Amino acid sequence: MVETIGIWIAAILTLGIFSFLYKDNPFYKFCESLFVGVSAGYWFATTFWQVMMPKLVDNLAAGRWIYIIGGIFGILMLLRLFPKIGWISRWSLALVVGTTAGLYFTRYLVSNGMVQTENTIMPIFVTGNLPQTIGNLVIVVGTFCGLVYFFFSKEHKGTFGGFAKVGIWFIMVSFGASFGYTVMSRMSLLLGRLDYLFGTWLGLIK
Amino acid sequence: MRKITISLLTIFLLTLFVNISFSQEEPLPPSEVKASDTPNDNGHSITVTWKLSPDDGAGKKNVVAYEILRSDNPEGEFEIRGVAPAGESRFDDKGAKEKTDKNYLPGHKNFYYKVRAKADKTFAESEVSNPAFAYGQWYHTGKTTVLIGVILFSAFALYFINLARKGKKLFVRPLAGIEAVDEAIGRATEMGKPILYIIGLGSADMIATIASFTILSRVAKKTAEYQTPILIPCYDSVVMAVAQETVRAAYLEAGRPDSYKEENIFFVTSMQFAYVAGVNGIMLRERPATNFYLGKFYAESLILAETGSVAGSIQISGTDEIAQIPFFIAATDYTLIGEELYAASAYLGKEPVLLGTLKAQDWGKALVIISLILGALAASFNFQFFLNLFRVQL
Amino acid sequence: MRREVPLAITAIVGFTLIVVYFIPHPPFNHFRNFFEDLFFIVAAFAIWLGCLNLLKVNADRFYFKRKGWPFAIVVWFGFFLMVIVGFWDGRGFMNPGTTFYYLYDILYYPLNATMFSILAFFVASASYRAFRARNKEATMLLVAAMVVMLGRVPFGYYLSSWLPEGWRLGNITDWVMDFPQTAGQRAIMIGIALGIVSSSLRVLLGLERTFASGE
Amino acid sequence: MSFLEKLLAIDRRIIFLFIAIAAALPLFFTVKLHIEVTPIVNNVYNALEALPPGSKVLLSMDYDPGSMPELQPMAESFLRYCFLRDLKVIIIGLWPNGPIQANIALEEVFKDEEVKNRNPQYGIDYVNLGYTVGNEVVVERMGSDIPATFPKDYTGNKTEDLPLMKGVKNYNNIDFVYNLSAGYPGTYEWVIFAVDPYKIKLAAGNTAVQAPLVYPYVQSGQLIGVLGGMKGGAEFEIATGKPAKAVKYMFSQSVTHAVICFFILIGNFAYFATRKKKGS
Repeated sequence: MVETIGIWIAAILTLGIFSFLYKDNPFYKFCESLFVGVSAGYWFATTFWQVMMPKLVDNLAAGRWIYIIGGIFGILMLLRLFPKIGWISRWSLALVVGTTAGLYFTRYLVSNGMVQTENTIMPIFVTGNLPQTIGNLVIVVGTFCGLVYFFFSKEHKGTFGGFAKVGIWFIMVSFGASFGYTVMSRMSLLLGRLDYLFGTWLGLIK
Repeated sequence: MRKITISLLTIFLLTLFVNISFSQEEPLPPSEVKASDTPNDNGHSITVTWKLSPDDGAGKKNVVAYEILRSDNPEGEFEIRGVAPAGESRFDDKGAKEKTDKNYLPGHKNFYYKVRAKADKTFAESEVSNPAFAYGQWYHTGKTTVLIGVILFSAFALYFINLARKGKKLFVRPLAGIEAVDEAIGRATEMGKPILYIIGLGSADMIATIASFTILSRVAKKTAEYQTPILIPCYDSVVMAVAQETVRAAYLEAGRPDSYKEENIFFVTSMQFAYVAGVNGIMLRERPATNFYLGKFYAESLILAETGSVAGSIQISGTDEIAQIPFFIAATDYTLIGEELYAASAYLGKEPVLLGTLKAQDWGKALVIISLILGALAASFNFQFFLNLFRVQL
Repeated sequence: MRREVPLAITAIVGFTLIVVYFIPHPPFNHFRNFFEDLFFIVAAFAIWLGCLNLLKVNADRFYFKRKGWPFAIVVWFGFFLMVIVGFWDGRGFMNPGTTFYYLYDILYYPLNATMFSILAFFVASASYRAFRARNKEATMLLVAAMVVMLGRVPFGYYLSSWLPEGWRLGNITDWVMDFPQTAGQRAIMIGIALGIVSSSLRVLLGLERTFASGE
Repeated sequence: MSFLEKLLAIDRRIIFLFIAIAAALPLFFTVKLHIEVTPIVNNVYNALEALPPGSKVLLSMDYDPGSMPELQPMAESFLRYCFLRDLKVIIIGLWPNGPIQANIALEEVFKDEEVKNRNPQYGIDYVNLGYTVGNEVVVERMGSDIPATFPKDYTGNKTEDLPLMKGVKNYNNIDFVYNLSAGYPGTYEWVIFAVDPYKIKLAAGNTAVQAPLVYPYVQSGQLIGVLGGMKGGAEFEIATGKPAKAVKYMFSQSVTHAVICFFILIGNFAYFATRKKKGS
């Protein structure tokens, strides 16, 4: 019984969101607002039980008082809600920003910069292996020309412009692949919902 | 204890799966067992190396694994620290750094190692190794390449920021999307229709949003000169406030503070699809001649671009959200791809810090490009020494 | 106080984390662990800040009777429903069979999933009405997109089964993904990485205009 | 107004209806399709096959119901595979929805007869450490101390007291990491903050939106392989010999792709044909 009611509620909310496709309407607005509220509530409760309790409350209860610093910084963060003293929240924000900036600085340089460069360096001619030769060539040339395209200190003219042109082709192929994959993703999501409506709710699909 | 159970289990399974001749003969032991501190760590690990048993993969071919044993006394009792599969000749005996941990491995204390070659049911033990102790390093030698990269990049950035601050003109190539701005505004004036500028869904502190403000300032100045209305529906109230400030300043600069209309820069809602519905309504009612989509965009990108395209507007877009760029390219007339958006804002804004770091990024790319050319040559002609320069060892 | 303290905190934390990357020796790793633990707690409060801010905005909307004010009640209702049930269910609130789990299943789950599924419709209509081969680049993009779309589903196999093995749509898609796509993607990746590195550097040196000025 | 112009000016709600039918109709038919396992998915399967029973596998659930049709089948097929192979699974979530999605997947997997016979036990065969806030910093922190990053599991048991977590201190004690990711934080963060600094073995299942972005990591060896979208999930199901949900949807998926391609072609044809006429 409870389960059936649940399925009906879920199905009606699904239809409510779909109604946006016909036009924007109050029923859709209701569903969207409900989602915003429910997801914020979900985050709030989850953060309480799975972060605040084990990381702050339990540590303090166990006598590790140093964690009070985290609590203080956290409460400073909440002061943002009050415009007059909101500036203090920048102290906590500084901690967050500093941590990510410090980590990103080396890590992105290594993983997405240097390691990528290292792995693009490969023999262009692999004797006796034509597909490999072509593959390597494509990767080296593609990466090279793509980077030339994103080089802003020189106008795209002459040979340099030619490289940039080839670069943009590679970039377009990447975007094309991205496009195709995104379409694939969106369609999958629709299938999931339709399966719910026709299968779980109406029971038309086994 | 658990580690040992797993080790034993592994050995058991290896004996099951590895195709070996099940002789009961003892294999020859591994030789030249050496222990030394594991480099580049915090000082709680010792590396053991050995020469493979002659029966590993050759000879009697009956070695299935090596067990590594440790003791703090060469004559004392040795305990198993781990297992390495046959064919391996190195093992890192990693201990814990907390004294309370069962697996604690103290630094600066001598340990001795033995390596056992395991056959099906028997084993052969090597000689005891030299003593070795673990200690922490003050510098991770494997990361020298990274350190050089960090220093080079920072040096470039500081140098160019300094140069820009001194007033030196730094060249940034013209971008098609920005070149088209004047033409697009001219067209709107001719048609007597407004311009729609959308800053996206980002908050005011995102790089893409900031870049969008810089471009907005330029666009607003032009619209002030041409006396064309500019509409800016906003998703975020802080973004709205900054946008109002930006446009007001631009109108003042153009000498037309009187024609600035604050009500044209307004807040719609901060719910993704409700916002889209609102903006679509504006597009269909006002039929703007030109739409700008510059900033942070998510899934709504293609809905906006589609409506604008059907309404027949010229569209100029730009975002650093990679997954959305393809839709912008397919549905709008000009697109600033990722970094081009930042470059455009540095170019228009003339802010020394932004220009300086953009230049540093360019030089970083130049370094990568040069490495690629030299590296490809070195790899093709097999200059190992040269190749090692590019290797990032972590 | 308003400017200097945040800049100092950013610099101290940030540079410590960079130093630890190169120096494995204690005590730097202890500092890193401590800063990261603080980060978690502050980040949790930041999530709460977001939630409370949402409540505040909607309270204002209701109070001042702004456009769509009745929906503010819906937001509040949804929020407190989940929070109260979540607290009531206690630490095991995510276990199958709890009220929280049930509400997640009938509210959060369908709403979130449907919200993103409607994009399929917009993709379809945009492909018909807006995606044009308006220039050489866009043409390449669309051709690549169609190859990938067909090559990545079983349909592509049947469409090209007359071709010799190894040259079918699926194989072509694999090749496109593994080589030209990877190359283009890598160029973008390296460019963005350098962008992130330079913005991190600006933050650490206190040169990031917006952060220093607060908002 | 010519026919082509009329065709172009069609109300988009008609297109909506069209795609809805194209997606829904095939769902009613069961068609056995030929699904090839691509090398990039095969890499993942082979790497998993190489793990000896009893290995500890970390499953990071980094998505929400918004991408559930793509990633939930991957979670289910992976968990089923692990239970049947006797791989020990440690579940975490970098997204707050991850742990509860894991519970939903587990409920589904336990319905399988073979899994029922194995009777996996909480705490011994699998644990769910829940969610913790902090995105990439969580990944980074786990490199030095997993129990400190997740002091309690999702129901409040002390992590160190769980039998499966005995002796698990950091990535050194984890044999394999499998990441199901729908964006940030996800596979990118796992590569940058765990693979490079801590040398873990990583494979991933991604939403199709994200999959192309991680291909450079596969070429460079930072990532063993990736399951891209529902098709990747279907290939993995075929590879493990247990066709399930993702395979079931493949027919519909094929039809919708064909329809979209058709839309792009006809839209462009009509557009350029009418434009040429106007030009002349």
